[in-house]
Order: sequence, then structure tokens, then C-alpha cells
Amino acid sequence: MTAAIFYILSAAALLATLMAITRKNPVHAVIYLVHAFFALALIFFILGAPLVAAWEVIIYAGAIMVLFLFIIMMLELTPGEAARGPGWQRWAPVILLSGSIVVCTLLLMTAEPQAGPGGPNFYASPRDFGYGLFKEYALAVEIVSFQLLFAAVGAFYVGRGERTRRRARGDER
Amino acid sequence: MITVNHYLVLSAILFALGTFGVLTRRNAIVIFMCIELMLNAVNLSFIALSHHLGNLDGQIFVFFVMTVAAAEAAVGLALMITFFRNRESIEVDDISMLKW
Amino acid sequence: MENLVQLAMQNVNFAAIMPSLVLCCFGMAILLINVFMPRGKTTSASLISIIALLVTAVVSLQGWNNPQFGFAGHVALDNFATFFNMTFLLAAGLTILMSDDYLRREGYPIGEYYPLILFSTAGAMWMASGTDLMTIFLGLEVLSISLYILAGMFRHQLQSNEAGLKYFLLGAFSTGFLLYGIALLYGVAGTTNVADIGLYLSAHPAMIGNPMTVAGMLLMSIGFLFKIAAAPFHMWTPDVYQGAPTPVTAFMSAGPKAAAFAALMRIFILGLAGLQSEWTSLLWGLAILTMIIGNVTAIYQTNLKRMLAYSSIAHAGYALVGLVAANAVGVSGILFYMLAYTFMNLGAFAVLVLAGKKGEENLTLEGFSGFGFKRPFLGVAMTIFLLSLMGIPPTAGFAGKFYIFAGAIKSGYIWLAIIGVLNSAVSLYYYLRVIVYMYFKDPQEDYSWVSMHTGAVVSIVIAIVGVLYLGIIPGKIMEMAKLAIF
Amino acid sequence: MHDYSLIWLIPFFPLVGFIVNGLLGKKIGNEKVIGAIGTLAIAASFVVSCKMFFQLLGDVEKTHEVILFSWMSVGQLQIDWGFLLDPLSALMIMVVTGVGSLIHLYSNGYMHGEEGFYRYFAYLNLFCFSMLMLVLGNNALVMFVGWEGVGLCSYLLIGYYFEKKSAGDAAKKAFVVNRVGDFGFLIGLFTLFWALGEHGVWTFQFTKIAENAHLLPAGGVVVTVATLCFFLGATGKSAQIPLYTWLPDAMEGPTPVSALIHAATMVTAGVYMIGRMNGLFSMAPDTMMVIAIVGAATAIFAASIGLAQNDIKRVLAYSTVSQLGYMFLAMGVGAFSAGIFHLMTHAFFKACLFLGSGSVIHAMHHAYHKAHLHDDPQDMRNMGGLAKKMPITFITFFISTLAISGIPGLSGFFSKDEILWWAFSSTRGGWILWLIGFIAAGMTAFYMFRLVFMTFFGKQKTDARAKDHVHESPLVITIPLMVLGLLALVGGWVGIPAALGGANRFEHFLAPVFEHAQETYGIHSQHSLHAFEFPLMGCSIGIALVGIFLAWIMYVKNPELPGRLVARFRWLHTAIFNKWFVDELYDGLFVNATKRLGRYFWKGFDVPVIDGIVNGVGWLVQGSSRVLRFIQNGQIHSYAMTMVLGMVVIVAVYVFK
Repeated sequence: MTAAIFYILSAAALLATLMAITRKNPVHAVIYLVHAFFALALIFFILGAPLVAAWEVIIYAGAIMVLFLFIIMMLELTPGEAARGPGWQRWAPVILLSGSIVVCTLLLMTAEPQAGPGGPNFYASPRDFGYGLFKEYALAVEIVSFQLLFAAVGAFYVGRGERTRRRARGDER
Repeated sequence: MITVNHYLVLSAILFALGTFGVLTRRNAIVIFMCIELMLNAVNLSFIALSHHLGNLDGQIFVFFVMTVAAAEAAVGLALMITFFRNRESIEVDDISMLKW
Repeated sequence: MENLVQLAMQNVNFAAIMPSLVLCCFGMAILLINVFMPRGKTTSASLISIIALLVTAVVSLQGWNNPQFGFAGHVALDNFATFFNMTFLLAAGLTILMSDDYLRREGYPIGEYYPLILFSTAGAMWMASGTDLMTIFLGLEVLSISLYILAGMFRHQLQSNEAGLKYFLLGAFSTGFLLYGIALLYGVAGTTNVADIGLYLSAHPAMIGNPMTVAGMLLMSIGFLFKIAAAPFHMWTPDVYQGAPTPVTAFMSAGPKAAAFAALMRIFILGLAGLQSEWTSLLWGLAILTMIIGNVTAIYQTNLKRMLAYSSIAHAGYALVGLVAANAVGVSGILFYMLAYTFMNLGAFAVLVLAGKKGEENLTLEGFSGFGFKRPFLGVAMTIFLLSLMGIPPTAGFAGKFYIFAGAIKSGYIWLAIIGVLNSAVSLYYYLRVIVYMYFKDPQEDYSWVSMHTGAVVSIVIAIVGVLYLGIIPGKIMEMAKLAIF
Repeated sequence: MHDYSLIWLIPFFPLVGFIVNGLLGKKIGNEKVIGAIGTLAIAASFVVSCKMFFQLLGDVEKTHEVILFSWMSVGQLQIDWGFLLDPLSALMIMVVTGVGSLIHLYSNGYMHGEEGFYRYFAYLNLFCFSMLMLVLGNNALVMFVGWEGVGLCSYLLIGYYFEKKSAGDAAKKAFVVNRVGDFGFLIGLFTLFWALGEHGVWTFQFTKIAENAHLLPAGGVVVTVATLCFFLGATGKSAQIPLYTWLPDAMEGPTPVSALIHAATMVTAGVYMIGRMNGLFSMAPDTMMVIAIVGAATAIFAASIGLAQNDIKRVLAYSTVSQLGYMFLAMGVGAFSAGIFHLMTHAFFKACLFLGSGSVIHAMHHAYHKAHLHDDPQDMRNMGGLAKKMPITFITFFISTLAISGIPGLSGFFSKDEILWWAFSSTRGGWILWLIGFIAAGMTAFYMFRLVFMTFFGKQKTDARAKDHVHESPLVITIPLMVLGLLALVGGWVGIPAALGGANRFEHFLAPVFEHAQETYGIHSQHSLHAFEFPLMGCSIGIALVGIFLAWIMYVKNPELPGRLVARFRWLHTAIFNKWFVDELYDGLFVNATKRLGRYFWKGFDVPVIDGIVNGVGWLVQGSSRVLRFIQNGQIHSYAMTMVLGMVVIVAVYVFK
């Protein structure tokens, strides 16, 4: 059972990735990449990492990829929508991917939670994860918190728009 | 029977695809996406190994990789926006004023 | 069930991360202060940063001969880390000293600059004191991300944008390899703790030859070799060094390089000692390649920042020789060399900072014609730094190369040492050319725009003193470096 | 019990002078203060040198090493900042600080009113510091520091009038030529280092090198190669064939600099270095022969060029090259102490000659300046009859001329005769070497007296408007002249040979340094030839007198004779006057060839100075530099590709290993 799910998900991840790295249109690439991340999240779930799987969806697919999408839209990087072939050809891969991912999700939801393949049965509940994180990785948490703060400061500075700058000049005057 | 090696192979293929994308795509944002893909391939390795070894460290590593990726994304995209503002392009072929 | 806070606190030993903590706190304080400062007034921020660095130096020195461990074996403030911390602080201090007037001249008096430098210094410290691949990786990222921002800091200059973006894309790319390597090593040893990896490998010698171990080692080294700017992972260096703001370039050439060396040394010598024959043969080849590519390509450069970038590649090659030797002399030689390199290279960059016009179009060989006679102090200072970069006695560069090549000879890598010496001979060519232009070309300009800003002059003086001190009396620092290695 | 621990003060004082004048000179501004600081610094080290010298004179133990502190140590290789005081270095520090002090004093007057006065004194002090390090260093690396230091100061001082293009060019030339020499020095040093290391002795220390030199096979390839490389270094620094061309051009620097650096001290560094390593050189008879031949050839070659020069300083410059040739001749035939003896006497009389010429130039310059003329103050054809106008300058100059010409009783006679005698009689000498030296001696007497006659005798040929403005220089200039003139007169008396009833105390003083090698390798003057000693001496006195007589006939008695001779032997005169076209030859061979090739390869690319030295390696390196540069094409893709390819190659190497 899990073997089948694994193969389906692997195929989905590979297909999504292949599509992502070959699309001309960056928006399409983002969409396919999001699918790849969904597939990966499900694989993480199989491997007994439900929390990481959730983050994969929330942070990667949810936050980072949307940020990408946002930037692509903002910079208007999408090439003109010249139709290449019939519509179903363009939509088929996405539908196939989404469909298989949804099916796998449903299957996994009904299956045993600890049903990981191979190795010792290992399942990290969010509680285990939290204990592990704060017991041994307190320093790392500390560092990434600084990291995020300063990255935000830097990104804010670098990405600041022209208008802000002009206003800043006005202040000096 | 699915073993850890299956996962590692999948991870390696994804990593290679990501690398391939970095080497072939022209759009800097897409290149960065491919780099994210490489990171995710590594994440898969970590999770698979964590499961295989039965310890949590791998999962926790993935957590930090994600955090760092988020920080990188923020900074990287900000840099791309500024570049775009000045150059009206985000193609890597145009990021070649400094050379020789 | 234990209280989570208690759980978290039981491993904490703030003494072990005090230096980086102090830096971060000061960094945040400066961020706050900036909010209340009028725009363009950054002098106070730079002064506070200097104070921060001095305080950190004092705090860091507490760790000398008084090693502090903590955070479940993730960090150690030992002699090794302390020595490197001092190098980073020095690099940051000289950088900040030369920055204030420079930023004003270039029209970017930005308050965020100083906290970012402090923060990247903290990242370097985490790299040097990290005893877990996690800490080292996070330190590397902290350092890199701050530097991406700093390199691209001149927002309206295409060159700076390009430098930041290039550094970012290639840096993130190399991070991917680094992480993959870490993942594989984790898979082999079941831990990311450097010492535990070492223990595992010595307990399971069969795993040493395992392709996964070797592949992990190789992939992980790429991340560090990228930061060190070792060929063939050096390609970003010239472009980024040229495009980034000059003080940032100065910092990049010293701080991150030393940090990456620190991490690489700790991992290779402590964690991967079992694979020594593998990594020496890897570094042997890369050291030669790096020296040759750096020196040979530098010959053609006319832009001084770019030339110094290639020279920095070459110097990475020299330092790698010490790691190939992997004996006490060679390894402590790297510590010494990094310190010496910090002095001489930052000194040279400080001269460039003062000599440049706005936009720095004039930092070329031609632009330095007759500079030595028109600006005697800067000319002499530049000459001293260049002599040191060449490795002419009695300067720091000579002593550093001496120790490293002596280490190589001691370990039997005589040819490596000879190639190193030959490369130094090649390097004479392009360093001397600068001196020739400074002293033997007719001045085209009167260099009236060069004003001797206090900060930059102080950093030049410090660098001169350091270069001469390390060159004339290297014994004492070398003794310390020997105490600092594992 | 003798204490030498204060020896570090000797280089220390000039260093302080350099730092004070270099850092604060511009602020001080007052010439008197700056001059006083500079002069007192070197005078102080002269006092210390005197103390050390006389202490050593009364000491039984003649070799003292004073370790200041450790420089670098790796395993058994220990390199110190240490000083070696033995008779050789003691003598050298006396010459350097003594002559140095006088020239500093002189400079106070000569450089008066020059722009960058403080810079001049700072450089001069730095030079003294470096020279003293070179001389006193107890190991080859400290010597190398000094060696590079004196070179650096030399370029800086040659290029002192950097606004003048010729000065800049001269500095460049000195720079390039000296690089070639230094390269030789370093190769020699490392060859020696390795060779001794093969026998388990890792050292740069001179005493240890001397002790362990016997480990290497005498006359073997290693020793010969190493010493030849050292000698190449010496030819660069000491202006011997083929690297002598920079020295005459170096006269573009201020005259006191020519006196100190390019006559008395720095250019003798090569001679000193051979003396310092005499044990090693004695082991390589082939090298010694090369040195003797090169020395003799330089002596006669430079002397011949000196015959026809009209610039007063250029004549002296070629004379210096020629006299240095004598010293190398002495070293080559194993007459080490004679070579050093000549080094010392030469320092006296040549410094005096240069300073005297400086005094003349100063006066002429002053006179032209007053008369608003722009004639060349260094051209002897504009001089004449200055003896009456400048009596002190004339007398001291004349004494020194007598000394250099080898008139009995004066310093030059004893040292030069000693060299000629050894050239003739040494086991490593030969009569041909003597003959060349002998002819060169005649030429020396001729061109020196030509100079004296043209400058000081006859009618004053100076432009009438400037004539009356020529007068004697101030005391600060003439005092050093008088002291040096006196030394030129009596300085040789310490080395009167036994044959003339003297004790040759000089040779005995230096014996502890040279005796061992000379005895071990059988270098001595052959007994069978002792009968020739007096006749040879007579011959050399004779040829000196002949030279003087010819000069008198041609430049005093029959002033039109030279013109007729020139007309008769035009080709010869043209060749000599143009320095045998060596500069042109070098230009054609090296400099121009490089430039042409350079233009061919990359048009419009400015070929910098150092490109002047063309060699295959250089081209290879430059070519690959060009290729490598283009790999760096600015494209992120190719950078990432390089990384990936690099990784693939590395992995492949591991897989297929």
C-alpha cells in the first residue's frame, strides 16, 4: 500500500519538478513547483514527520512560493499568453498532478499514521519534535531568530521603493 | 519493499533536476526556485535518513533549513527587485556587467 | 513531564556564546538608535559599533585557556574559536573604521550597515565556535545573508546590485551542496555533532571508505570552499569583490574566508580525521589550482579591486597548503596567515577607500600614476601592504607564508611548497606593477580629492603596525596560534 | 669581559631618525631641525660603532653573535633577529656610519632649500638602517631584508627629482636591473638552504653555513650553482657586467646620494656578501674564476668608457663601476682582505670625489642660477680653472685623485697594489688578470686627471656672465671633504704590505674571517713569484704616471690634441663616448623586443616597466592569464557550471582512483 503511494508520489514529484524547470512562463513554473512540494510533503508524512510535512505546505508552498508568485506578478515577468496547443494539453499535467496528490492524501488520511516503510517504526509527533528542538537546539533557535530579524531588516532596506527614497530626501531638506 | 535507498535516490534525482534547472534557466527568479528545489531534495534526504536512523535530528535540521530558506527568499527577492528596478530585466544574461 | 523552559535551560551556557550574543544585542541596539537618528547621520552608529567590537573582544578573550562549552555540544568557545573571533573582530573593526566617510561620499549613509556588519561577524563567530554542523551551517547562513545585503547595498548602482545578486544566487547554489553533504554525513554517522562524527568514524573504520561518507565530505566542503574562494568554486569572487562597496569587499576578503577556514578545519581535523588521506588529496589539488588561477589571472587586471580579488583567491590557495600539511605548524600557520591577511588586505583596501573618487572609477593602475609621491603616507602604506601580500620579509605576509610552507615541507609536500613559492614569484609581477605605477609613472592628477579621514587613517595605521609586528615578531602570535589548534 | 649587547643601537638610531623625519618631518618643516635629527641619528650610531669596533679590536674572541629576539622558528630551523659582529662587519659598520655621518652633514648644505628636504633625510636614514641590517645580520634572511631595503631606498633616492623624466627612468632602470639580481640572490639562497637541508642542516645562519659548508662537495655542482646565483645577485647590486648599466644612470639622484649609496656603501654590498660567504665561494673555484674574469672585464670596460665622458658625475660613476670591478677581481682570486681593503679606501676617496664634484656642481649651479643661465652645471667642458675659486674642494679632490690613481703613499695605492699583486700571484690568479688590471689602472689615472685638469686647471670656460658667481662652498660642505680627503691620504696606512716594511695590520685584523677558507682550499700567493713583487709595484706606479702624463699633455699642454685624436680615431671615440652602445644593445635586445611583441599581442595595452624583462615563463603566464580572464565571463551560468564541473571532476577522480 505505502509502496504504491510512494511510487505515485515520487512520480508526481518528478513530473512536477520536470515541468517546473522546463516551463517558459515563470507563473507556471511556480504552480508546478508547488505541486512538487505538496508531493514531497506527503512523502514526509509517510516518513513519520507530520509536523515537517505541514510546514512544507505552509512555509514552502504557502509562504515562499506565494512570495515568488507575488514578485513575478509585480515585475510583470509573464510572457504574453499566446496559446500553445489546445487548452487541455496545458491543463492536463496540472490536473493529473493535483488529482494524484489529492488521491494520495485521502489514502494516507485513512491509513495507519505510523505506517512508514523500512527501518524502525519512527514517528515524531509535534510534541516530540518540540522537546527535541528546545532541549538540544536552543542555540539554533536563537540563531535563526536573529537571522530572520536581520534578514527582514536587510530585505526591507534593499527592497525599499523609490518613493520611500524620495521622501527620505525630503526629510533631509 | 521500499527502503531508505529509494528515498535517497528520489532525493538525488530531484537534486540533480534542481541543479539542471539552475544551469539552464535564464530567469533569475526561476533559478532561485530551482535552488529551493535543491534544498527540498536535501530535506527529503534528511527526513528519510531521520526515519531510517530513528532519530529526530534530521527532522529538526529540515526545520532550520526551511527557516533559512525563508530568510534567503526574502533577501534574494529583494535583491532581484532592486536589480530589476535599475536594469528592467531579471535575465541572468543581463547580470554580466562585471566580468574579466 | 518536565517544564519545557527548564528543559531548554538545562543545556544553556551563555558564556559559550557571549561574544556573538553581545554583538547581536549591540546590533539590535543600533537598529533601534537609528530609528531616532536623523537620516544620513551614521557616525554615532559607527562609534557604537566600534565600542561593541571592543566589548566583544574583551568578552571573547575570557575564553582563552578557559574553554566554555554548552547548548548540548553545539558550541564551544575554546582557544581556537577565540583566536578566530579576534581575527573577525579585527576585520570588522578595520572595516567599520574605514566605512563612515566612505558611505557618506558614495551617498549611502545607511544606519543598517553597521548592525549588518556586526551581525555577519557574529555569524562568523558561530562558524568558528560551532561544534555541530547545525551551528556551523546556521553561522554560515547568517554570515552569507548579511553579506548578500551588504554587497548589494548601493541600491541605485547597477554594479552593486549585480554583485549582490550574483553572490546571492551562487551562494545559495553552493549552500545546496553544503546541505546535501551534511545530510549524507548525518546519514552515515547518525549525528551532526562534529566530535561524534569523528567518534563514529573511528569506531566504524569500515564506513570511512563508504562512498556516502566520501561524497558527503566532498559535497560539504564545496560550501566552505566557495566561501574560501578556492578554485573551481571561486568564480564569483572577482565580480562580487569588484561590484560590492569597497569596505564590504575588504570585510568579505578577510572575515568569511577566515570563518570558512575555521569551520573547515574543525570539521576536517576533528570530525573527518579518518578521511584525512581523502581530503588532503582533494585540497592538494585545489590548493595548486587555486594558487595558479588566482595569481595568473591577476596579472591581467587593471582594476585594483578586481586585482585584489584575484589575489585573495591566490591567498586562499596558500592557506589551503597549510591544511594539506595538516600538522601543527601548517594548521597554526593558517590561523596566523588569516590574521596576517586580515591586516594586510584590509590595509590595502583602506588605502583604496581613501584614494577613490565618488563612484571609484579611478581605482585602476593608471589612476594610481604618481600616487606615491603626491600622497606620501598612503603611498608608503600601500607599498607596505603590497610587499606583505607579496611575502617580502620582514612583513606579516612573509612570516605567514613561511610557516605554511614550512608546515608543508614538514609533512613531505615539498613540491607543493615549491609550487607555492613559484606562485609567490608570479605574484610579485602584479603587486610590483602597482608600486611601479605609484612611484615611477608621471602623475596625471594632483589627487586633491583625497582627504585623510580619521577613521580610515586609523585603520591604515593599525594595519601597518599589525603587518610589521607580525612580520618582525611573529613568534608570540605563532605560539598563541599553536595553543589554539586542537 | 666584553659586552656587545648594545649593538642593536647601531641600526636603531637611523631607524628612529627615519621614523621621526618620515612621520613628523612635514610638520617640523624647519630644515635645521630635520637635518640635525637625521645627522645626529647616524652620528650616534657612528659613536656606538666606534665603541664596538675598538672593543672588538681588544678582544681575543673575534666572532660575536648577538641575538635580539627570535623571528621565526619551525622545528630545528631557527631564524633570529640577530647581529653578527666580526672584524668584517665591524669594519663595514665603521665605513657605513662614518662615511654616512659625513655625507649626512654634507647634505645639510647641499640639499638646502630643496623641496621635500625631510623626505630626503628620512630616506637617507632608512638607507643607513637597511645597510646596517645588511651588514650586521647574522643570517641570510636578515641580510636579505637589508638587501631589499637598500634597493628600495636607492630607487626612491634616484627618483628623488621625480618631476624630471630622466630621474624617473633611471629609477625604473635600477629597479628592473636589481630585480634580476635579487632573483639570483634568492635562488642561490634557496639552493644553498636545500642543499644543506639534505644533510640535515636547516639554517640560514652565516656561522652555521660556514661550519657546515664542508658537508657539500667542494667544487661540486650545488656549490657552484649556488655561488653563481649569489654572484648574479652581487652583479645586480654592485653594478658588474652584465648588470652595470643602471649605475651611471643612477647619477640622476642628488650627488650626496651618489656618494653614499652609489659609491661608498650600497654598491659594495655584493663584495661584502662574497666576503661574508667566503668559505662557500672558496669551495667553488669555477665561480671564483668567473668572478675574477667578470671583475677584471668590468674594471677595464668601465674605465674605457670613463675616458670620454664629459659629465663630471658620469666619469665618477664609470670609475666606480671600474673600481668595483677591482674589488670583484680581488674576491675572485681569493684576495678577500685585499678586496675589502679596497672597498674601504674606495669608500674614502670616491666619497670624497663625489662630494667634491657635488661641491663643484653646487657652485656652478648656483652661479648659473644667479646669472639666469640654463647651462649644464655638470658638464666639464664648461668648467676649468676652478682651483683658485674653490681651493678646499680642489685640494681634497686632488688628493683623492692621486689616491685613486695609485700614487704611492696614498690609500688607493696600497689597496690597488695588493689586488694586482694577488691577481698575479694567487693560486687562483693569473698574469692575464694582472695585465687587465694593470691597463685599467693606467686608464684610471688618465681619466681621473683628465677630469681634474678639465675642471680645476686651465682657463675658466664658464660663461662669462656666471664666471664671477662661482665660489667656494660653505663649511658644512667642505668639512666632510676635508675629513674624507685626509682619510684618502692616510687611510691606506693600516694596510702597508710586509714587502714595504709595513705590518699589514689590516689583513691580520680580517684574518679570523678569511684565513680558514684560504688555508683549507689552498688560496695564497705563490712563493715562486715573490721575486716579482717589487717590479710589479714599479710597473703599476709607472703606468699611473704615464696616464697622468698623457692627461697633462692632452688637457693642459696641448688642449687641441684631443680634438685631433678624436678626428683621427672617430669610430673609437664614438664607441667609447656612447658607452660601447651597450644601453642601445640592451634596449634593442630586451626592452624593444618586449615592447614590439607586446604591441603585437595586445595593441594599445600599455606595456609596463617590468614587462621589460622578457622570458618564456612570462609569456606563458601572461598568455594563460589572458585565457583565464575570458573564462571569467560574468555569466552566472558559466560560474555555476564551473562549480558543477569541478565537482564532477573531483568525484570522478575519487571514483577512478
